[in-house]
Amino acid sequence: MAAEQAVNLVIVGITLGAVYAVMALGLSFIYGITKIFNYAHGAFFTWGAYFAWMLSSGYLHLPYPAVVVITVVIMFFFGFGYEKAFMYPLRRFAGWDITAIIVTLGSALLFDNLALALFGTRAKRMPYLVEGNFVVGGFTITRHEVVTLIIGLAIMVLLILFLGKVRQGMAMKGVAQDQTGARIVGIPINKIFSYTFAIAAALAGVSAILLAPKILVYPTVGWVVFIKAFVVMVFGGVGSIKGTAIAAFILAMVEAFVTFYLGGIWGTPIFILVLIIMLTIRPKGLFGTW
Amino acid sequence: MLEVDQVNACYGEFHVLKDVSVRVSEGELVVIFGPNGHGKSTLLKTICGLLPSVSGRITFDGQPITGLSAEKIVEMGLVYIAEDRHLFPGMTVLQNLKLGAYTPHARAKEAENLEYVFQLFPKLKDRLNKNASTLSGGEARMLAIGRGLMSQAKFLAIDEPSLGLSPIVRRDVFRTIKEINTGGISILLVEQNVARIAEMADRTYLMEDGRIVFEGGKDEALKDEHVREVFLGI
Amino acid sequence: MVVSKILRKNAFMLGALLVLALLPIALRGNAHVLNILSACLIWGVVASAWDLSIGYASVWSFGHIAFFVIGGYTGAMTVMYLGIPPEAAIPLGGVAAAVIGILIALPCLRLHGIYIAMVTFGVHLVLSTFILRWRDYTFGATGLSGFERIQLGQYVFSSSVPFFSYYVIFGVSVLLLFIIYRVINSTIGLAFVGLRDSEPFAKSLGINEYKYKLIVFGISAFIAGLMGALYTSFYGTVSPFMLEVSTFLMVLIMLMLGGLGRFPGAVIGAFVITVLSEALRPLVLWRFVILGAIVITVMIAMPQGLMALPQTIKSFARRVTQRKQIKKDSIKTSSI
Amino acid sequence: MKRQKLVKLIIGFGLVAVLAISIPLVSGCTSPAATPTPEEEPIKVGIATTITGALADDGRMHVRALEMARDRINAEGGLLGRPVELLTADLGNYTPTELAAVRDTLKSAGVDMVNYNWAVYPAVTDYLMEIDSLVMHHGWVSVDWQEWYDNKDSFPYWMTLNQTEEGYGVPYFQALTNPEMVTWDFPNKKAAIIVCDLDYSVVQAEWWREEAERAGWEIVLYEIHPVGNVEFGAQMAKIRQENPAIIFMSSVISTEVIAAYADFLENPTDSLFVITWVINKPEFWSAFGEQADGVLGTVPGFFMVDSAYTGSNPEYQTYYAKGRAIWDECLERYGERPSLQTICADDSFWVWAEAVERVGSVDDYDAIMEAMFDYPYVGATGTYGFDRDTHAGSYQAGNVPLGFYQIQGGEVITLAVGEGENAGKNIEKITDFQVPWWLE
Repeated sequence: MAAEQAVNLVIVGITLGAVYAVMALGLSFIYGITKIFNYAHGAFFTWGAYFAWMLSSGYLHLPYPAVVVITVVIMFFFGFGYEKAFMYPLRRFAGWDITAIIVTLGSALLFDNLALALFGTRAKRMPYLVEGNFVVGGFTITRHEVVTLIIGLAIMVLLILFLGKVRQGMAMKGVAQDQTGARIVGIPINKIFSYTFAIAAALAGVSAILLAPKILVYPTVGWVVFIKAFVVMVFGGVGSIKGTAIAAFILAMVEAFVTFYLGGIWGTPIFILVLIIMLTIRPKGLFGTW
Repeated sequence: MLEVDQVNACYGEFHVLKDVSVRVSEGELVVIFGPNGHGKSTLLKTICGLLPSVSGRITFDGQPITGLSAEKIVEMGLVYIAEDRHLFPGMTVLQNLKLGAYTPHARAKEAENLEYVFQLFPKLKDRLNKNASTLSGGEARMLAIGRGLMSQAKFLAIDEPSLGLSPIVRRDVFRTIKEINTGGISILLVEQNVARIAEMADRTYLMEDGRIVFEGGKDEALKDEHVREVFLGI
Repeated sequence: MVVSKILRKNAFMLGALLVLALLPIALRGNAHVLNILSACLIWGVVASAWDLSIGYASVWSFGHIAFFVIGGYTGAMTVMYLGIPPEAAIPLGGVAAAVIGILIALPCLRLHGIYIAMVTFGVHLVLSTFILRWRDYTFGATGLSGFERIQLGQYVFSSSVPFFSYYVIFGVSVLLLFIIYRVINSTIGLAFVGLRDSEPFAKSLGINEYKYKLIVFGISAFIAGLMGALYTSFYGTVSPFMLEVSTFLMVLIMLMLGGLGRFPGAVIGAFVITVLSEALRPLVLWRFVILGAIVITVMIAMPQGLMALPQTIKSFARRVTQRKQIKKDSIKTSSI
Repeated sequence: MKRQKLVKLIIGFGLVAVLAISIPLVSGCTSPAATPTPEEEPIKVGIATTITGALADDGRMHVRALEMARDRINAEGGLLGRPVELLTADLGNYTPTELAAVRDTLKSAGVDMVNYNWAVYPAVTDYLMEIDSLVMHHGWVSVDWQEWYDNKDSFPYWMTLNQTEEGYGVPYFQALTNPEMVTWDFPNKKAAIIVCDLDYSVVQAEWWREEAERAGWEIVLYEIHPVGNVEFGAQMAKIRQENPAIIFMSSVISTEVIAAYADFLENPTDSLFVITWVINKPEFWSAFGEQADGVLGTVPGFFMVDSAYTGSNPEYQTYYAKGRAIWDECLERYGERPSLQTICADDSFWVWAEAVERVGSVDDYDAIMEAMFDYPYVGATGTYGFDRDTHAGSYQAGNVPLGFYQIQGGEVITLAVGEGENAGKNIEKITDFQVPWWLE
């Protein structure tokens, strides 16, 4: 019996970890490459969830694969447009990175409340990606959790390949490491910035699709995930995919086990305590690079 | 090949470049001297599109490039090699070189250019998979120049290549620059160190307080009294 | 001579102070408006204290709303359980916040930027757990209320006695803003700015980074905590609702809208945001949508914040005239 | 140099002046423009409720009740011949600034009565008392009421419809294990309790738990989670391991209950899923549709939503007729079923309106209250006889019936109604219990 309990908890931890990691990677991407701390990332998640909801159980009732694809595409353009509309105009001035922070704060306020005004406070439910369970030995694992894990890991692998092998990805890494250097070799910074936001928003959309069936869709849902993603990003070290993934799994496991043994109320405090201990040992997170 | 005509530029609220006109013909190696902080680097950055100019005209290969973005200018073959190098510290030497060939134009000739860079700097070939941050000053300088060449450069704008290098390394660097130039790439070089480079230059300019105060052909600079006074203390 | 010089040098601030001092009389004690003004002042001081940390010392603390709430709870609880007179409880709130601030600064000493933000935000996240768990004393989510208020003769310090209370808040705010102003212009302030602008250089001058980090945490947490206690006493209630993201977001927006490191920008930001958010109240659900849109628009139009407005205009004008001058000159020279 | 300072000065003065001018303009929005003649001067009813924030749905349900009541009374010629006017003030997220704004706007508008739902936040009580007009509070949360009770000497004009919170954990457990109501053989005597960290929910859970333990049940999980928590993976892991016969979720926040139930549905155990207050909220059933079938819940007050009352109790028939009328009107007018909030708000309005009619004045608060004490009011949720000490229409599940519900076919069906101290033991059965679909 104890084994089943442990396995269940590990599964909870791993699936949550995969989602946090995807979300944190987006945040880390934006911060690492553009040096903007994007407060609106929670709002990206919220809107990704609302788009998915509108396409699925809300209005259009499309088949799920279509929902996933369309949501990701919408979020990609959402992020792209967001950068073009709100971040790009700021960049004519020196010290724009600080201004950008307040614009992201303002847009978090705007987008959260837009969702509230349009859809109300009432929480919306999203169907699971796939219904049903696998029964392996004595353990029951839901299909949704398996899919979540696969998608999460696939995204991480794809990102590592993208940044390491693909020219555009390497260019992004280049911008992260030295913006002037990137301009010297002819990397179009403005485009890279836009695509960075676009990819990050698409990642937020993916994590919304994966997590929303569990934690619902409501106007402030993004903040719950945003704060966790923030902790994960810092814990793993900004810019390190490996670090983010490990941090996400560690923290999600800690949370699952603490909630189980000590109660849900201690989840956050222990989460933070682990982070502080970690940062005292390694001030730049597990694998901070950028 | 490059014509800078009456260019003015400001750094914040400081008026740095004042009616600067510079000309580089095809295949030439032109050197701009001048004391530190008198606008030489600003001129190169303005030419390469990293800083906007306030007025004036810059043409490259017969096409106006004033106000174009840095990436378009690189695409045309005008490549800037910065004084503080701006390498990608977290990437390997090879990755740095590959990113040098970012523009579509350069990508087509990537293998060819890589070959050329290794031929010029055989040392880089040994360090291919080392992180750029681990290179010594001279190696980093070589990598910066090599990365510039990877951009399929027709024209290099090099900012103080000798800065912070030991005399021996410095000589190596200068020799390589000359070699590149003889290979058919025009070069505009900014330097404080007159004595050595002036011998190699086809033409020289002297810049003081944001203005061009002297222009001369091969070997003329070292004979000019004002230049000698300023730089050699004679 | 000296007096007139001081007057001239601080004309803006003195003028603003005079108007703020006379407003209640002009408004004939309109309770609603006076309470809004009091809220403006309180948030103005909190935002300024926060600015001391973020704007001047460039220590990205995200714990200031937590310090504010800690001050509030300390103030209320010392009055309720220890029987301390409410006047004394208010500075005690500041002391408690400063102690927590310095404690949390310790693990932050070796950290930078966003890592400090996370650790300090940790305090914010954990605080509500402690308040809820310590139910016997804090009454959990219900919050505390009904504790003794400051009383001066027949006047009670409370939002239901707006005229008197406004002047109390005005006095405390002016005093604290003056202290912040002095800190900014003291050697401590200069050290902050030095560390912000060029850490290696500041270190070479013998400025001890750790020491100043502790000082900045201490001072700004003290002021935030004190204002928290004052706020709690003024409104007669404190609860974990204050720790919701919305408060954090609004105060951070006030601070940044005014302009980072541009005293008294944060105060102006607090006035603008508080008044705007009251003015937009009739819009109900669309209120914060519009507020967010205004913030974005203002920042895109004036990226340096409200406080830099005169400067932005001036430098813009200067750049234009400079450009014109350059163009004129080059035409002249080229025609020669 | 001098000119610059002057410019600064002018900008400074200008800025502050603009602010100073804009504030009165803002507050001007709420004050009426013209003064009508005394006989047709409207009676102002203030509504203190949550229009925005996490509890906005409750606020909407609250305001709807009063809008319907206002239109009904105005169509009949008004109250004492004067039209009734509503003034809604938003409690939002209960920040002190918002509370002060509610108080200041309602006070300056000179409302004759303040209608207030509930906040689990006693500070609201403090602020409403300062308005100095009669407060009609429709209850269920003892902290709000307790705050008034502790200060009753300084402010007597507070009336609470229901003060029943502590009563309903015990009868709820009793009803669940009452074979007359729940016709299902419990596979074990284990219960898991998930509690939201709000006093209101914690108190209920404590009473429920005590009663369960008294009846020899084993509590395999007693988990208090932070307010607003939406991740229940770890709790469900434990539940899946223990497989208890009852999962009791004590939370007033619909989002939490929906999230927990959604997680439960992913891999249901052999348990009854039992909730409290949220069962009456359209938020809950609209999120699940048919999937919500089988969930059990309870709400104090006679609240027949989807099922008709077919019993013999004549009092209940009166309640039902009244409740049904509001229900139909709400559905027709707003296209949505009411929640208990709506029905109770309606009752709290008419208690007051009836007393005002009896007295013939809106501002003689003492007389109005005397009228309430003297004449019990028969409403849609029960009969309210106000107590002179507690000022409560029903006290600790006393005279107001308690309803036990199950969602069947996507509708909230009343299984049984009970009353008094043995509300859970001595019940009147209304509808048959259905074994939830996941147990079949």
